[in-house]
Amino acid sequence: MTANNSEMVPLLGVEIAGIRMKNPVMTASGTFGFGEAYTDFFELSELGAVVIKGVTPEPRKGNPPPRLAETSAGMLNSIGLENPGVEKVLEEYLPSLEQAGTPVIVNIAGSTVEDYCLVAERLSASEVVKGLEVNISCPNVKAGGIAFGSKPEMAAQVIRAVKKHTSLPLIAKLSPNVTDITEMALAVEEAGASAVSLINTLLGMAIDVRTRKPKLKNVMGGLSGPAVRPVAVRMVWQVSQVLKVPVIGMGGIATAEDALEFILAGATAVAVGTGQFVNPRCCPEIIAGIKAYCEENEVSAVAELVGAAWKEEARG
Amino acid sequence: MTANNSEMVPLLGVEIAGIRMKNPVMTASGTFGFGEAYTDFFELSELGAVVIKGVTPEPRKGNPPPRLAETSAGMLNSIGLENPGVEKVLEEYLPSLEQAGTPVIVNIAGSTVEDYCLVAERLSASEVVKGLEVNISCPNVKAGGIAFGSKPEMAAQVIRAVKKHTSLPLIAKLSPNVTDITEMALAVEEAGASAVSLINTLLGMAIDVRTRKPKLKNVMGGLSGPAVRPVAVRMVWQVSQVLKVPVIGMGGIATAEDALEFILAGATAVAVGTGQFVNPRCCPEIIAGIKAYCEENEVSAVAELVGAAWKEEARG
Amino acid sequence: MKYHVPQALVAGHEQTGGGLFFLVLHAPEIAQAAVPGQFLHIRCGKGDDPLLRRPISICRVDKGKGNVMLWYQVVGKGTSLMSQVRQGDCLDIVGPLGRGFEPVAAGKTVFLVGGGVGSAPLVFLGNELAPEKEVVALFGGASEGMLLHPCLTRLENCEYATDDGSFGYSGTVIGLLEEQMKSKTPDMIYACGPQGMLREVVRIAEEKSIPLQVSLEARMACGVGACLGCSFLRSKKSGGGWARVCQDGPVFWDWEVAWDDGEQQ
Amino acid sequence: MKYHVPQALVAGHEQTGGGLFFLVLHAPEIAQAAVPGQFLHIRCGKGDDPLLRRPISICRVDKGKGNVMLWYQVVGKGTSLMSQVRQGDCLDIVGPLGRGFEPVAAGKTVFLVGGGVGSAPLVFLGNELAPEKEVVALFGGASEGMLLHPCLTRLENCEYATDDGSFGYSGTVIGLLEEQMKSKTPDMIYACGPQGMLREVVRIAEEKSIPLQVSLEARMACGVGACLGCSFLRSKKSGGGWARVCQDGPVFWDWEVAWDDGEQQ
Ligand SMILES: Cc1cc2nc3c(=O)[nH]c(=O)nc-3n(C[C@H](O)[C@H](O)[C@H](O)COP(=O)(O)OP(=O)(O)OC[C@H]3O[C@@H](n4cnc5c(N)ncnc54)[C@H](O)[C@@H]3O)c2cc1C
Ligand SMILES: Cc1cc2nc3c(=O)[nH]c(=O)nc-3n(C[C@H](O)[C@H](O)[C@H](O)COP(=O)(O)OP(=O)(O)OC[C@H]3O[C@@H](n4cnc5c(N)ncnc54)[C@H](O)[C@@H]3O)c2cc1C
Ligand SMILES: Cc1cc2nc3c(=O)[nH]c(=O)nc-3n(C[C@H](O)[C@H](O)[C@H](O)COP(=O)(O)O)c2cc1C
Ligand SMILES: Cc1cc2nc3c(=O)[nH]c(=O)nc-3n(C[C@H](O)[C@H](O)[C@H](O)COP(=O)(O)O)c2cc1C
Ligand code: FES
Ligand code: FES
Repeated sequence: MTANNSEMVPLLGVEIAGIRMKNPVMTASGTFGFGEAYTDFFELSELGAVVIKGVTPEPRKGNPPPRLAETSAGMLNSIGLENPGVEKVLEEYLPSLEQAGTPVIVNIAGSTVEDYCLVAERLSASEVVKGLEVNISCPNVKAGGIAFGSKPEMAAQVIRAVKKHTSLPLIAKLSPNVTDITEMALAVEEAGASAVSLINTLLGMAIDVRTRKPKLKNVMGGLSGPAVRPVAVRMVWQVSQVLKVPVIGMGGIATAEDALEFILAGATAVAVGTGQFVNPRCCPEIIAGIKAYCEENEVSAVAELVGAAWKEEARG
Repeated sequence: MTANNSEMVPLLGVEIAGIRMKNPVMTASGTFGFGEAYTDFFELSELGAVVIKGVTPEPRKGNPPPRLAETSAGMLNSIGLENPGVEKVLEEYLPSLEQAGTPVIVNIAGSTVEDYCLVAERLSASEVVKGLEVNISCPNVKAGGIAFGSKPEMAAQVIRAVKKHTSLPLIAKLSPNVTDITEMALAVEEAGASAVSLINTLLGMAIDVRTRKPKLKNVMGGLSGPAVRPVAVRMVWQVSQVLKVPVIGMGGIATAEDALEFILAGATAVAVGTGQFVNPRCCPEIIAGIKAYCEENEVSAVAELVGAAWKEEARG
Repeated sequence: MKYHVPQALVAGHEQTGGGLFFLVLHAPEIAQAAVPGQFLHIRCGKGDDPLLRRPISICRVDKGKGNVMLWYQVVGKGTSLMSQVRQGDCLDIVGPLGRGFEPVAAGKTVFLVGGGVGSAPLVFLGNELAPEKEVVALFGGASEGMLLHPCLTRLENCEYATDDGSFGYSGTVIGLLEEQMKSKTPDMIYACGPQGMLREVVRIAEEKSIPLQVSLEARMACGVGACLGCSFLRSKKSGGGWARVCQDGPVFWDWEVAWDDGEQQ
Repeated sequence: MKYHVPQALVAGHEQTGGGLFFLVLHAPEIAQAAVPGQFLHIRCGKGDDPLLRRPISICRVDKGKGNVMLWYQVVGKGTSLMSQVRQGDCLDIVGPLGRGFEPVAAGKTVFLVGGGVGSAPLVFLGNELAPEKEVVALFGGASEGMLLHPCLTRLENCEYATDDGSFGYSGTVIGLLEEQMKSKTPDMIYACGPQGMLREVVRIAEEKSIPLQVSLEARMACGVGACLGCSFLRSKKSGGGWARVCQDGPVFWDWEVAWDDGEQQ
């Protein structure tokens, strides 16, 4: 049922860290390549923003195969930040994104604080890049990632250092593998992050009972997909109530209903990762579904829905 | 293919905290009532052990409904330790378990250290009880549970205190909602736990986009079922390599293959929770499946499989 | 005795109206053991999603043929998958579960008040009571297509109400009940349907001091009393505390339920 | 161009032997665009489990009817669900994906060496090459029931090998290949099948300096080059580093693959 007595078109636009997005749907880093993989299925310009694969100073080979295992309603990956390095990304990939028609956000990673700073500084030279998502939560690299992501002081230290090397807005991408996610979020906000992304993958593993070996060559990997959604929604709910900066929600989003669940829990924008693998038209379908929901429920702007579930809860 | 040149019958028995079990399959606390619910489907005596619902000093009403929500390959519960209190359990439920033909383990809980001690002391009076599983990880009670489960010192404190009030073996049931599960496990081992149970539920939530309210009246709840299995296997893998005491593995076990995954990861025994709801004959089928696996692979005792995956890994 | 039948043959499956299906399962032990008000717990998919079984009331049994019949509505993932099984397929079921309706102690006339698919368990009950009692079935639905045809209910004395007036009494089944009560006062009422409807029936039964049993619904995990997930609050009169819909119910006396407690949803 | 066809009609589905199925899907755009060696990415279930699509090579196309044909083996959850779809049902598919076989530059004689269901993509290739080349198909299987019948391959010149000798050459397809090579040396070999078999073909092709292309397999998530999950190591000769089976392959020249790297599984 559309509101048939009005011609209202809901406003889907949101703003994250000063980045204007025409709708709240972005891609999750590492699941969309450098923006080229899904162009046969929809236009990049339909997206709220595009977030590309994690970039490090030098090229990284990543982990040996097998790098994937399927689990119940989820998947494990141990890609290990394979990427061609920041210089090649600047030369080869970013120019082609100039005409994307949507803000480009680059996910950055490293093994040391210096790595992060270096990548951030180099990327700031590009006109194309509108924001940096600082991945302090990759479960698949031994040094760096996971340690930065599990200690509030270290997370804050990365954000503070990177901030000195760029004027681009910083989005801190947090790991869910912590006792208290709000503590982590408050630490990076305090350190100057303009937004937080929640959640990166849960640390998991699977064993092949036939071979008696881990299914991933790297033993452990990151769990993503619908299986993790309840954990992600919970963290967005917790964090969005204590932060002043906006939250980007992700983890198992595959439908408009899933996306709305995150928005109602407090996410200003959402990102789609594993869902994209299952349905290559996942993002445009979610955008259309959010619009339809707003129309049906006479919501004039999607921004009104952000955190509506806990705002309601607080009212009693 | 059964090894047709031998008449070998694999030994399924294991020992946990001095408790002899005829096979490694037990029930997960809170998913099997007080042992009465599934008697039409199989005999309790078929089980390695039966673990009954969490018991507190006084009767507890639990949380208001709705207490359940289904998620992708998982479920959220917010039962909140509803139970009739230790006295009634002693009078009404334990006597009928005397003839169970399998060791009875009681899960104990409380809001204060004294609560745990009191329940432990009272239960020690029963001949029927062979061990106590100390639930320091319930996500569904505000005081107690979760705090004890997320700080190593507090977890250790509970175990140490309870140990003074009982000579029954103590199994510490740990929460997965922590940054470093090995730290928690080492703390309770050091404090005197004879085994650890891994994992209790992951803290999660779900929102109904129609009503814009959390699906659980209690807002957050515990995520269980196949969705969490990769996280549970990972924790069993990590913990079993650093502890001297045995690990009981649980989290999403529904088939013999799942159970074997945990055993290969380092669990000496396994427990079945949510899987039981889906298939009421889950436990006996798992036991039969483990036996068949041993026969097919000429494994003479299931104990040989415990941690085989990391032992192999260590060999190279 | 509860049975797990991992491969119950689908002996028949037909659509009775928009989104409503009548399903015939071959499960002789369950058909033998079932009493009206009990339900089956059904695994709708093959993988881990949807994970949990779905409770569906038994609508009729044919003990001779060993068949159990269900009438259900497609409302989500599980029931939608269920609607896709075909004659000759199998379904994994557990049952019969729960406490059924209690027989009428005294009196001759019984009213069955069913809203939507809530009529399903009352059909079974009506068929059992019919030889001895005067059974008046009052079934309501949104429109004609949402009602279960007499050739499937096998009930002789059945009045229908539709919200849109497309069949029978024009209005809700509560309107129909009030209408009928003008001419006849039953000795007992059995009701099943949406919460709002049940509350109305409770009000009417209380006014006239007619004994009433209702069949309740709740989200379930185990369906056998093990998980305490399906609890609702008992009335003070019945001792307070929680009751499990799956094991202590789904059928309760109206006075057992704390209808107006704030903690109840 | 890649297409997402959420509702491709199942125009035919038959079992060709133990656990093997031949599936005909109506998807005109894909049938038009596909080249031999490419694959479809198929959603096997309806819920979130199994979650990921399954890659299956295109075995034949009928551009006129707009049909794409697959030959697949039931090995687990996904393929088992797939085997249950019936004519008239729909499947959610994406395709055609990947880099197909490259045409033979020179020479007349082409050998296709297929092990088990690995024969599937070679059937498509053989049909495309047949008008111009002399195509000799060598397909192996465990027993007669595991082979694809000529009435489905539509290949004229096809030799079979079975491990149990129940049909054709008694032994592996490698044995059959060596046998055939005694009388004839192909100008090009295309191979698909288990890793062990492929290594043998590589050895033979290298010995005789015959150009060889192989179709590889890997667990996939995206199937379109986005996730870097299906990587394998390139040979030093081809520049080293990782290649993606889904996008850079599944077809590679034998010399592009680092067959013996320790990091490769
Ligand atoms: C004892 C009992 C007997 C029942 N008998 C019948 C019957 O005879 N015929 C019939 O059509 N239905 C019956 N139901 C309701 C039926 O169980 C639900 O419609 C079904 O579980 C929905 O599953 P789904 O996957 O299709 O929907 P979901 O996708 O799980 O949910 C869709 C919507 O239905 C609601 N819902 C889901 N499960 C339940 C539930 N167990 N109770 C109440 N609401 C629910 C959800 O909150 C949601 O709004 C009965 C329920 C109970 C508890
Ligand atoms: C490019 C490509 C083309 C293929 N073409 C065909 C074909 O034409 N016919 C056919 O029958 N099969 C083909 N396969 C293999 C097919 O994809 C797998 O058999 C299928 O994905 C198994 O899914 P499942 O859910 O049934 O098994 P699962 O339950 O997922 O696994 C069962 C077993 O199969 C293995 N397996 C699963 N997926 C793959 C995979 N993608 N590659 C290798 N092993 C796997 C698992 O490790 C496990 O041992 C192809 C694979 C690729 C990569
Ligand atoms: C294959 C794969 C690769 C990923 N690579 C990255 C990455 O490079 N940087 C990053 O911050 N997150 C990465 N992620 C995490 C996702 O961006 C996302 O946070 C996570 O997968 C949860 O969302 P989902 O359930 O929608 O996939 C990766 C996830 C997957 C599945
Ligand atoms: C409904 C329900 C109630 C539970 N109650 C308890 C409890 O009382 N004490 C406890 O230690 N764990 C409790 N648990 C956790 C389980 O024992 C188990 O650790 C968890 O569910 C993971 O296993 P599973 O995925 O097999 O269910 C409960 C779980 C469920 C689903
Ligand atoms: S559903 Fe488990 S107690 Fe009722
Ligand atoms: S499967 Fe994703 S890159 Fe190949």
